[in-house]
Amino acid sequence: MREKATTLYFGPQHPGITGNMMIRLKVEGDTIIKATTEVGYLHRAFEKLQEKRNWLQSFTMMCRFCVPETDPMEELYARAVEEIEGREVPERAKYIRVMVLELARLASFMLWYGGQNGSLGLYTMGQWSVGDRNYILDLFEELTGGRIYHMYIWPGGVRRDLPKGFEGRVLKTLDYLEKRLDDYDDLMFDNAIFKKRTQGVGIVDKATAVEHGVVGAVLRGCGIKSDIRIDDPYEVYDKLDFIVPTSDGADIWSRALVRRQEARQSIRIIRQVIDTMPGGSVYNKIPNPQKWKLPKGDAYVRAESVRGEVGLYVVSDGGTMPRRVHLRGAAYVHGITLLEDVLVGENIADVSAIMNSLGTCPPEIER
Amino acid sequence: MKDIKAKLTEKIKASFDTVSEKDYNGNRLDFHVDVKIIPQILTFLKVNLGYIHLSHISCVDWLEEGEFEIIYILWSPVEKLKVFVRTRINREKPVLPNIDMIWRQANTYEREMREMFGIEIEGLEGAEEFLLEDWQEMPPMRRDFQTEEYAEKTFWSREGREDAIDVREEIIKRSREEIPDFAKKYSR
Amino acid sequence: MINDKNSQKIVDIIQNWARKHSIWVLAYGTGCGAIEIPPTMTSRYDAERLGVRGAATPRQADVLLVTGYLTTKTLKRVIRVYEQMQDPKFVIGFGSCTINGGMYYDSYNTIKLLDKYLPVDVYINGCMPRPEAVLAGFGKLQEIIAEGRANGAQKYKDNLEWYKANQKKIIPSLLTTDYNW
Amino acid sequence: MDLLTNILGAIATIILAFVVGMSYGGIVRKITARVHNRLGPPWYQNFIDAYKLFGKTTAIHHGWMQIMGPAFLMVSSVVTLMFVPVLNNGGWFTNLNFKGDLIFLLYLMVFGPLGMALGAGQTGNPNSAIGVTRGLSQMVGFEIPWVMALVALMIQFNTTTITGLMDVQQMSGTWLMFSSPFAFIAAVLAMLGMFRYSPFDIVGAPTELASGPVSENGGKFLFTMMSSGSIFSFVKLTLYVDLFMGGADNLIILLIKTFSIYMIPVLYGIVSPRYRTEQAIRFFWGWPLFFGILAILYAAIF
Repeated sequence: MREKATTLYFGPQHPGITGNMMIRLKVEGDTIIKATTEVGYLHRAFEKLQEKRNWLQSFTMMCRFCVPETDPMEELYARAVEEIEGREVPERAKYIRVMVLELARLASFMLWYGGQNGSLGLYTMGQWSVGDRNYILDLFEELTGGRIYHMYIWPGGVRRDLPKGFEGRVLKTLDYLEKRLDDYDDLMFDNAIFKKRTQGVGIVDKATAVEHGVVGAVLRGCGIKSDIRIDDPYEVYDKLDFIVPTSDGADIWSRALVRRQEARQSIRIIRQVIDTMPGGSVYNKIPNPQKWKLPKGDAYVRAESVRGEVGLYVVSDGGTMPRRVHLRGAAYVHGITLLEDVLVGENIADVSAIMNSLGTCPPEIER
Repeated sequence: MKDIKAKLTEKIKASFDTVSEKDYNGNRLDFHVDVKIIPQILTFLKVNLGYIHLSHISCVDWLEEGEFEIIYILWSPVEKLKVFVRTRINREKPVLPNIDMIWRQANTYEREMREMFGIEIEGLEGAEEFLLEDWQEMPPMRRDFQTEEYAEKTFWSREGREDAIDVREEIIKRSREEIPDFAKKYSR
Repeated sequence: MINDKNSQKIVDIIQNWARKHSIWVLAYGTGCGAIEIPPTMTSRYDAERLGVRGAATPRQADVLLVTGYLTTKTLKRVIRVYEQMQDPKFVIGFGSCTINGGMYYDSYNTIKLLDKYLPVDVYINGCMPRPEAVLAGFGKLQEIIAEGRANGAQKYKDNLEWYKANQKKIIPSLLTTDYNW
Repeated sequence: MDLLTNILGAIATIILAFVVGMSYGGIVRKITARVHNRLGPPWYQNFIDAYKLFGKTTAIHHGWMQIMGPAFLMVSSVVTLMFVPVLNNGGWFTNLNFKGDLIFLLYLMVFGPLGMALGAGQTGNPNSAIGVTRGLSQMVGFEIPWVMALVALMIQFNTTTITGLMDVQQMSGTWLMFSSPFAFIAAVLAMLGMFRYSPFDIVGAPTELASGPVSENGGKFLFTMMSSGSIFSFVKLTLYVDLFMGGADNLIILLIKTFSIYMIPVLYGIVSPRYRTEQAIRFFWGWPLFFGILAILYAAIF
């Protein structure tokens, strides 16, 4: 006799869901036969609000698009505005931007370490890595005044120069984190059960990846070498030396391996940036924000976040307010159509792990 | 980069008549096309020219001109070029062809566009509601939807908001005040 | 013979003490404030030493932590969740956007005043509140629980019609079940 | 009065099991916290939690079977406790154990989870139903090596009573974990599953099933489950100490022995992710089963 399919509501109130969204699962026994996502629980209408704010006011909304990693959004907005206006950015500001971006990436990786392992029941890792993440947030706090929302990279440069001795403290934190990353390896990648749980689960192969427009670590996890920092370099990434790791497994395990490498590459980039940072000013002054008008035009800029490519499309109609600001997060692709397709045929036990591995971030989807 | 762009323009122009292009600095090239050939030109770009990555679909409401502008942004990992395919449709009766058979993820963009701008997409599958629930007003991302009015009408706001307008004057007033002795060493 | 009133008082004091030291927070990240909850629970801030710990389902939880803005879509679920929780239950509003809408004051999809829809016991200010602020908020909640002033759930029952009317104003499809649990 | 002593002794046993089980739970939370680099709750946190849960209202339930579920659990834990000798030479904690034999105990130990399964099924929450099926399949996994270990002991020493096995250890002076090592290994591996710490916490996995069978149970239901769980863990620990570690002459030794054996699943759990259901069963039908068979062969030959 054919088993009757049950409908299982995964979320929005569920400890295993990343953020606030819902997946309606049709299950037969433990196997999922159909998954339907339902989003919109976090729709704050940012893009509408930004049309009603002036250029500097709408900048403050950018960092709130996706909380785990806020700086790429700020940087995108700053870069889009600079591209429309043709504003120059001092060289030193670009280096500082890269440093902040990579620190944010590292902080986001720490959160991912916790989430990925927490979804598989290894809570110790989350406690360690989220605890260690505080050291990076301390640096942010010293630099920008905020732990999560920095509002530091703004049009024309960065808001202020590095405090005295900041580079030394960054290097010290990096040394500590590098040691800790080895500890994480012992707990996570040397763990037979972790390997058993992740290998062969949540497969996104090359054909699916191209069909769905997959980006970021998920794409690199299936063997395609793609990174916006190399392909479409921004800021000073073309002057830095780092490698783009890839892996062939196309499952959660190989994505984890890719991310493990990337965290180390971030540390390497920050060290290089500190070594080669030029002097000079960090900020080209913008006019009075109340009267600041941008010329008519539009710009589409992209950056590589932890979850993958993030794009921002900004349109100016020549006024003091943006005509349209439209963000395209990596989760916009990964979190809906790809997730729905990947979940079919998987075990219910792996839903949370797959979501974490694909980098589903609902605030980025819904904006 | 220059000859890549020239070659691409040539190929596009050879296959489609009503296309005008605009060149930008850097790796960006815009094509203005008619809405009818959108699926054909996107398929052509994807299959024949290697623009396999659909990076973005955006919609801009030009209320004054009575038109919606739809922008498809494609990326070729080989030629490292961003191609914008832009089209304009009538704002009164907006209809757009469906392209989610070319790229699966376009489905999400289109569902959002249908909900946020009220654009009808031909043959689009997926639930009617995407981000909103029980929405009864006009599609909210249209320019003529007044979000502040709607918010005031629907939600209460905390008392005390009204005097927020006077903050600037208050700051100016206070800046003229005498600084207390204990605070002098902290002020510049 | 012990006076009934007095013995009730003593029981109340002990119970409030236990409630104060055992706060189970529902794992529901309703908004972006959820990003500061993991640091609060982990090594540096360690809320578990105060008896604060996560609960997986509404039936087991004591505290509903509304972490940030509530969209109308989420509000419907939050109300369902709140009504499923068992007495005594408390609500903490987390972040500026629950207090007065914060930066979303003119958004068409987020509510501005949480206390019109749910009885809030403690508000934590800030965008985003630091983990210290979150701990201070829990401290304040413990204080008012110990004093027996955390009576939000009672308020909700007493003014149910008012709350329901407010909720229905923005959620047309709210299920009109009776509040009986 | 023989009867009075018996009744008082039974009550004392239950209180002892409750207090020890709950404190162990608190200490485990503390130890876990220290591995996590943090301070952790006080060791008596579980008592506060239990008292608070007891004080919560239960305004709704999903039929009487849901009430019976936790009751079944509690009854099974207490009855099992009655049949396990706490100390070597009786005294206050003699209870019914002179009659108790191992085979009866084996049945008793699955009685509670089955009752719980009925209760969880009544709540109508799909998470509960899935959790219950997972729990029962996992039980099928670890019961086999566990039963094999016990059967090996019975064959080896020609007795089916716990007191008999304890007497054997007292006479010879060697613990059974040395005189029948394979049975001990099989039993310890089965114990990993029995305690439901990671990697075998698949029943109530929060990120998968939102706490599984207990999802719809709060307040007094949860209190009953929590206390019966504490009593049951004490029962299991005492049983292990009785069977393999020569029992205990007084309470202090009992505490030391039970605590040290409790640390095996706890510490293993802290550093392990969770298995999937079929992986867990495959684990139990691998090495533990092998050691169980080895134990029976060893017992049959020697």
